[in-house]
Amino acid sequence: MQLITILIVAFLGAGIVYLIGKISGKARDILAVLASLIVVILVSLAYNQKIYTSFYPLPFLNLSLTLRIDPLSWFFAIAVAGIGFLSILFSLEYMKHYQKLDFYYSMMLFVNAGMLGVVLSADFLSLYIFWEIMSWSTYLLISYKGGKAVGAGLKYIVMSTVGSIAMLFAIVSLYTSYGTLEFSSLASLLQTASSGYILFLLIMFIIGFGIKNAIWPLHTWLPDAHAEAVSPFSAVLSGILVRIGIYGFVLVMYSIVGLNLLHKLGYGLLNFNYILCWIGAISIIIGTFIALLQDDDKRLLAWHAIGQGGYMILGISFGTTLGIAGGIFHTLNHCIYIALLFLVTGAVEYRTGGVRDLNQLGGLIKKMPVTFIGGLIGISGLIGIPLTNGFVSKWLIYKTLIMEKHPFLAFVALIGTWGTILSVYKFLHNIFLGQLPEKYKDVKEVPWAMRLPMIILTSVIILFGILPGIPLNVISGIERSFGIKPLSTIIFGMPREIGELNIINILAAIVVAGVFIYLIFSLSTRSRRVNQYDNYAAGSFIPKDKYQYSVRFYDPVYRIIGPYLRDVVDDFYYWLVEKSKSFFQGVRQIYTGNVNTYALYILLFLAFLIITKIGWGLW
Amino acid sequence: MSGIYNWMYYIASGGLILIGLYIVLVKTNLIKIVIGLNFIDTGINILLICIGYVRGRTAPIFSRPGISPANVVDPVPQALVLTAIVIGVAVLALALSIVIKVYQHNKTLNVTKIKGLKW
Amino acid sequence: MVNPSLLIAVPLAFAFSIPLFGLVSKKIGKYIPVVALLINVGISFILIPQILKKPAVVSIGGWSPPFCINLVVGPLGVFLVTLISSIGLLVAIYAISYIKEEPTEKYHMLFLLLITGATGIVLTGDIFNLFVFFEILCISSYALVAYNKDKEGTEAAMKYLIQGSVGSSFVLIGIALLYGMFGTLNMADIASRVTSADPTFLFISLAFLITGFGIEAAVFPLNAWLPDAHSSAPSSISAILSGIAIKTGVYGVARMIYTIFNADGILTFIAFLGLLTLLIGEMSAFRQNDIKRLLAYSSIGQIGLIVFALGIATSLGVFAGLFQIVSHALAKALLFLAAGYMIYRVGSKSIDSLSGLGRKMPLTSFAFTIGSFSLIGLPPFAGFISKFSIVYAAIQVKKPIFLVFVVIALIATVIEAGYFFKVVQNLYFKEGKNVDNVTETSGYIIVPMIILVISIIVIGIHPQFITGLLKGAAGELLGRTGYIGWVLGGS
Amino acid sequence: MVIKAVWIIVLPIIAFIIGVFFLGLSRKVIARIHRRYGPPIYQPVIDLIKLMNQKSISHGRLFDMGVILSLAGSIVLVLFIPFGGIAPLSGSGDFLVVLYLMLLAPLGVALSGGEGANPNISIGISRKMMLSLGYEVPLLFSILAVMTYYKTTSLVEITKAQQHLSWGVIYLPLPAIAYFMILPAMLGIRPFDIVSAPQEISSGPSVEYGGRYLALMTVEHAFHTFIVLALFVDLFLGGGNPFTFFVKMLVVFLLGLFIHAVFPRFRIDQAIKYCWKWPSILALAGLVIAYVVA
Repeated sequence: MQLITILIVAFLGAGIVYLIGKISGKARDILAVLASLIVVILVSLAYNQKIYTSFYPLPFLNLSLTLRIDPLSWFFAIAVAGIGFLSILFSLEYMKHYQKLDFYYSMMLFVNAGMLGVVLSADFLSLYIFWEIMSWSTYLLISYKGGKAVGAGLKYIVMSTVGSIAMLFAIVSLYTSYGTLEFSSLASLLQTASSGYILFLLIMFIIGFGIKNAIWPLHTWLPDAHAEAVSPFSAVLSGILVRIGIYGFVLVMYSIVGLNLLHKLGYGLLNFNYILCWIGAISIIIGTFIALLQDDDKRLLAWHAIGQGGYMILGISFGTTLGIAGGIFHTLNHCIYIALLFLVTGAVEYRTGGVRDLNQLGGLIKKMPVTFIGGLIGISGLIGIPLTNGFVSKWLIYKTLIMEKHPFLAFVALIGTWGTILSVYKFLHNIFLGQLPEKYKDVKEVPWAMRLPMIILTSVIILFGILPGIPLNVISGIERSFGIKPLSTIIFGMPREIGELNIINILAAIVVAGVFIYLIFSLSTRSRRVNQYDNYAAGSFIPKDKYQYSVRFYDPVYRIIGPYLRDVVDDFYYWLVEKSKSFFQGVRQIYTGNVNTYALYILLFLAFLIITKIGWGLW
Repeated sequence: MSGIYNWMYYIASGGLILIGLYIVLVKTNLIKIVIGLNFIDTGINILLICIGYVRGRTAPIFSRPGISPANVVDPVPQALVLTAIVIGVAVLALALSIVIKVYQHNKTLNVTKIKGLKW
Repeated sequence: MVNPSLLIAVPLAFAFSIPLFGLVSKKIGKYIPVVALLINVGISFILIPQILKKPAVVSIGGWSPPFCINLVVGPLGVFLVTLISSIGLLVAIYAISYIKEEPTEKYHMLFLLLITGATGIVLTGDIFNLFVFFEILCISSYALVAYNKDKEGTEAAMKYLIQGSVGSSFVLIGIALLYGMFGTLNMADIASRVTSADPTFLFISLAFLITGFGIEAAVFPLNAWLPDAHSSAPSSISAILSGIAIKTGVYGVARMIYTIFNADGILTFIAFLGLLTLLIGEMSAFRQNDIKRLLAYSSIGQIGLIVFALGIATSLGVFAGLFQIVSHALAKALLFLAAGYMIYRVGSKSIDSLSGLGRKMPLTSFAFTIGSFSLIGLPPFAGFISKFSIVYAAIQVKKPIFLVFVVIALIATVIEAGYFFKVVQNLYFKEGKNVDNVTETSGYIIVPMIILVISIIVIGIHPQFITGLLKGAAGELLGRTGYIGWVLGGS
Repeated sequence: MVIKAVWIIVLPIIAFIIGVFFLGLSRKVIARIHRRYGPPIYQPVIDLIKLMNQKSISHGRLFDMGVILSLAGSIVLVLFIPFGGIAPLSGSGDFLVVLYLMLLAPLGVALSGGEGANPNISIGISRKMMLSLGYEVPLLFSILAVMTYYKTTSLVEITKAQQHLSWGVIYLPLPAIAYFMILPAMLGIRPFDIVSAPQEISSGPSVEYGGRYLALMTVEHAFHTFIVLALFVDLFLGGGNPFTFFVKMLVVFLLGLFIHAVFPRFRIDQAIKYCWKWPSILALAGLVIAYVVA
C-alpha cells in the first residue's frame, strides 16, 4: 500500500499541479514543491523495508503489475525523489521568466513519478510501462524550450525508442519462455537457461538501458539533450534520469541473471564482463576528452556525464564486491555533483541572461560566492578530490581494476580523471575566476530558493566525502540482497582488509596543516586588498574586458588531440538517417500518381498469388 | 468442337473481363478507363449467368404454365446479376460525374497528366 | 432480445429520410446521423452481453439457412458493429458543425449509407450480400471523398473509384467462382463444404477475394488509393475511412481466409504482406509534409500491423490484431478529427504551418498528442496494449521467421515514432508564423475529441473493458466449426 | 602511537629541510654548470625570511586560501609517502590516495591564481594543466606497472618488496627510465619550466604573488621536489633507511639536474608531444611486461 501511495501521490501531484496552474500560479508552485517533498518523505519512510505488492492485474495477459521495495530500489528511489525535489525548488525562481509553467511543473513531477515507478517495479512489464512514461515525458521536457531543443528532443526520443524496442523484445521473449515477468521468479527460473539466451537477453537490455545511460556508442543524444533542456531539468536528466540506466544494468546483471551465470558468458578474453568494461572505458575517454573541447558550459558537463557513466559501468561490470559498490556509489555521487553543477550553470544563466558560452563569462566569484562554492565543490566531486564524495567511489573503482589485474583499464580510468581536471578547471575558471566583465558589474547572488538546493547538494557532497560509510552501508545492503559478499565498511572509509583509506585522518591532517599554515600566514606581514584592475600588466594600462585569458584555453592540446576527437558515432548516425531518408524518398516513389500503374499493381498482385499457387504450389 | 461450345460463354466473359482490364491498364483517357470498368462489369455478369446456366433449360419464371423446378436454370445467379447490374450502373453514374468534375479542374482527361496527388 | 437487423435497418432508413426531412427544414439533416447512430450504439451495447452468451443468427424471409439471406451476429460482428457505430457517432457529432459545404444533407445521407454498408459487411452471413454492402460502402465513400468537389478531392475520388471498382469486380469474380463450385452463397455453408472442392479453383477464387478485399483493406501493393483519398476527403470522412472503412476490408480478408477457406498455408504470406505494408507505409509517411497525407500513410502502416497480427493466427495473435483495430480506430479517428480542425483554422495542410498551435488550440493539440502517442504505442494509452500483445503473439509462436518479422515491425515503429514526435514538437515547441488569429475549437467539434481521448486513456489503463469481447471475437475467427454450427444449426 | 605522533610532526620538518636544501643546491649546481659562482646553498632560507616580512597584495579570500590549501596538501602528502620506511599515515591512504592528494597543491594554486585575475596567471595555469596531462600519461603507465608488478596499491608494501637490493629499477627498468625522463616536467625545471616562464608570461601563476604568498609558494615548491623524488626512490630504488633514502634522492636529483640543465625551454606543445612519445612508449612497454610477468 505504501508503494502505491508513493506512486499515486507522484502521478496525481503531476495532474493536479497542471489543473491548479490554470487557476493560480502561486498555488501551483507551492503544490509542486509540496508534492515532491511528500514523495521524498514517503520514500525515506520506506527505508529498510521489504515490501512486495501486486497492484493491478491484467488477466488477458495472465499477468499482474507489481511493485516492490528492496535496498536497490530504495537507494535509487531516494535519489530520484531527492533530486526531483531540489530541482523543483530551484525551478521556483529560475523558471519565473518562462512560459507554459503549468506544463513544465506537471511534466517535472511526471518524469519523477515515472522514474519512481521504474525503480519500484517488481516485474518487467511495470518497469517497461513506467520506463516509457518516463521516456516520453522526458522528451516533452527536453523540447520544452523550443529552438534547438526541438532537435535535441527528437534525437533523444528516437534513440530512446530504439532502446525501448530492444527492451520490449527481451521482455516479451522472457515472458514467452518463462510465463512470468516478476524479477524474483525470473531470477530463479533463469538459472537453468542456456548461456546463449542469457547473452541475448543481456545484449537487448544493454541496448535498452545503455541508450538511457549513454554508454558509447549509444551516447549521441545526450550532449544535445543536456545542453538544450532548461537547467533544473538538466540536473534531473543528468543526475538521475540517465542513471536509471545503471539501475537497469545492476538489476538485470546482478539481481536477475546473477553472478554465476555472468561468469559463464564468454571464452577467455572475449568475456562479457570484459567487453562491457571496455565499452565503459571507451565511454570514459570519449566523454572526458570531448568535454575538453567544449565551449558551452552545459555541453561540457553533458560530455562529462557520458564519461562518468563509463566509470559506473567499469565498476559494476566486474561483479566483485568492491567494484559493484564503487559503481553504485559513483552513481549516487555523480547524481549529486552533476545535479549541483547543472544548478550552478542554471544560476549563472539566470543572472547573466542565459549566457552559456564559457568565453563570455568570468570573474563571477565576487558577485555570486555561494554559486561559486557550489561550482567548486561540484567540480571537486567530479574530479574526485579527497574529502568530496566522488573520491571514495573512484577509489573503489580503481582499486577493483588494479586488484583484478586490469592495469590498462585502470590507466584509462585514471587518465580520464586527468582529462576531467582540465576541462572542469576551465569550466570553473571561465565562469567564476579571472576578470569580471563590465556588463556583469551589477550581477547579484541568486535568490534563496535557488541557493538552498545548491547549498544542500554541496553539503551532501562534503558529508558523503567525509563520511562515506553512510551511503556505503546502504550499498552493502544492496550487495547482500544480490547474494554477493557485502562490502564491510566503517563510517570514515574502509576497513584495513580492503585497503588503506581513512578519510577522517586525511581530513585531520589537512585541517591541522591548513591551520598551522594559516597561523604562519597571519603572523607574517599583512597584505593589502586590491581590485581586479589593480593588477600586473608590465606597467601598461589594463584594458577593461580584454584582460582575460579564456578563449581556446587549452589550445596546444586541442591542436594535438582535436583531430582525433570527432564523435564518429554521431556522424555515423547522421549518415544513417540521411541515407534512410533518401531511401524512404525512393520507396514512396512507388505511389506514382498514375492510376494505370496502380491498376497494374493490383493485377500483378493477383497474378503473383495465382502463379505461385499453380506454378509452384506454394500455399 | 463441343469443348469450345461448352465453354463459349465462359470464354466470352473472360474475354470481356480481360479487355476491360487491358483498357484500365493501358488507356490513359479517363472515359476509356470508365468504359473499361464497364467491360469488366459486363464480363462478370455474363460469368455469373453462365455459372447458373444449364443447357437446354428455360428461364425460372414460375408464373408461366408448364414450368417445373426440374427444367429451369438456377435462378440465383440471375438475381445476383440483376443486383450487380444495378450496382454497376450506380458506379458508372458516379464515375462519369466524377470524371466531369476532374475535367473541369484539370482541363484534361489524360490520367498521366492528372498527377496532383502522388508520393 | 433486440433484433440485430435493426442495426442495418436504422441507419438505412434514416439515411433515406434525410432528404425528406430536408423538405421540412434544412437544419434537421445534420442531426439525423447522430440520432441514428445513437440508436445503433444503444442496440449494440445491449447486444454485447447477449451475443457473448449466445450468438444470434437472423434469417430474412422466413427460410432457415442456408436457403436465405441471413445475418450472423457473433462476437466478432457485434464487436465491429459497436466500433463502427461508436466511431460513426463521434464523427457524426463532429460533422454537425464541421461540414459547411452545401449540400450538407447529401453528405449526411451518404455518411449514413457508408455506416450502413460497413455494418452490413460485418453482420451478413451471405457472401453476395457481403458484396452488396461492400459496394454500398465503396460507392458512398467514393462520393464522399469527392464531396468538397475541389481539384484534389475529385482526382482522389477518381483514382479511388477506378481501383475500388476493379477490386469489387474481383470480389464478384471470386463470389461467382465460389458459387460455381458450391452452388450456395451462404458463407457457413460454403465453409462446411470447402474441403470437397478442387484446391486450385478454390485458391483462384480466394486469390480474387483477397485481392478485392485487399484493395479496401489497403494492403500493399493494393493501397495506392488510400493516401490520396484520405488526404483529400473532408477530415471527418478521412476519420471514418481510416477508422472504419479499411477495417471492413481487413474483416473481409480475415473472414475469407479464416472462416470460409480455412487457408492456413497463406497465413505466413499474409503476415509478411502486413509487414511489408507496415514498412512501406511508415517509410512513405516519414517524408510527408502534408499532415493528412502523413496520417494516411500512417494508416497504411497500422493496417499492416493489424494484418500482420492477424496473420500470426494464434488466438493471441488475432486478439492482438483486433485490439490493434480498436486502438487504431480510436487514435486515427482522433488524429484526423484534430488535424481536420487545425487545418480548418490555419488554412493549410503543411505540417510547418501547424507550428505553435499548442498555445492557440490547447485541447485540439492535446488530443492530437494523445492520439499520436497511442499510435506509437506508448503507455498508458491503448496503443501500448495492442502493440505489446502483437509483439507477444509474434514471439510466442516460436517460429524463427516471425522473430525476424517482429524485429522489422519494431524497427518500423521507430520510423513511426520519428515522424509523429516531430509533429508533436511542431505543435508545442516551435514558434508559429501565422497563428495569431487562430482560436480553439468549439462546441460540437470538441466533444468527440474529448470522448476519444478519454477512451484511449481508459482502454490503455484498463484494457479489461474490451478484452472479453475481443477474446470472443478472436475465438469466432479461429473457431470456424463453431461459426458453421451457429448458422447451420449444430450439425 | 607516540612515536607515530612524533613522526607526524618531525617528518614534514625533515621534508622541509631536504626540500629547501635541494632548492639551494639546484641553484648552486646550475650556476656551476654555467660557470657562475652562484648563491650560497642556504640562500632560499634567507629569501623566505625576507619574503615573510615584505608587503604584498591580495585579490580576495580565495587568493589567500588557495595558497594555504596548496601548501597544506603538499605537507599532508609527505605523511603518506614512506621516507626511509617511515610513513605515519600510510595506513589511512594508499598509493591511489597519494595520487589524488597530489592534486591538491596544483588545485590550490590554480584557484588562487584564478582569483588573481591576471591573464598571465591563467596562461600559466593552462600550461600547467596541459603539461600535467602530458606527463601523467607516462607517469600513470609506470605507476601502474609498479602496482601491477607488486600486486598492491600500498606504497609501504611496494618498498617492503624491494628490500635487499631487489630494487624496482632492476625488474622494471623501462618504467623507471620513463619516470626519470619526465622528472623535470614534474619538478617544473628546465626544459619544462614552461609554466613559470619568466620571460614570456612573467612567472605565470606567481605573477601576482608577493611577500608571504611567494614565501609559501617557495615552501610548497620545496615540498613538491621532496615528494617527487621520494616517490621515485620508493617506487624504483627500494626505499632504505632515512639516510640511504636521502642519499638516493640526492643522486637522482643531481642526475636529473645535470642532464637537463643544459637544455633550453620547450614550447608547450613540444613538451606534450615529448611526454607522449618516448616516455609513454617506454612506460607502456614496461606496463605490458609487468602485466605479462605478474
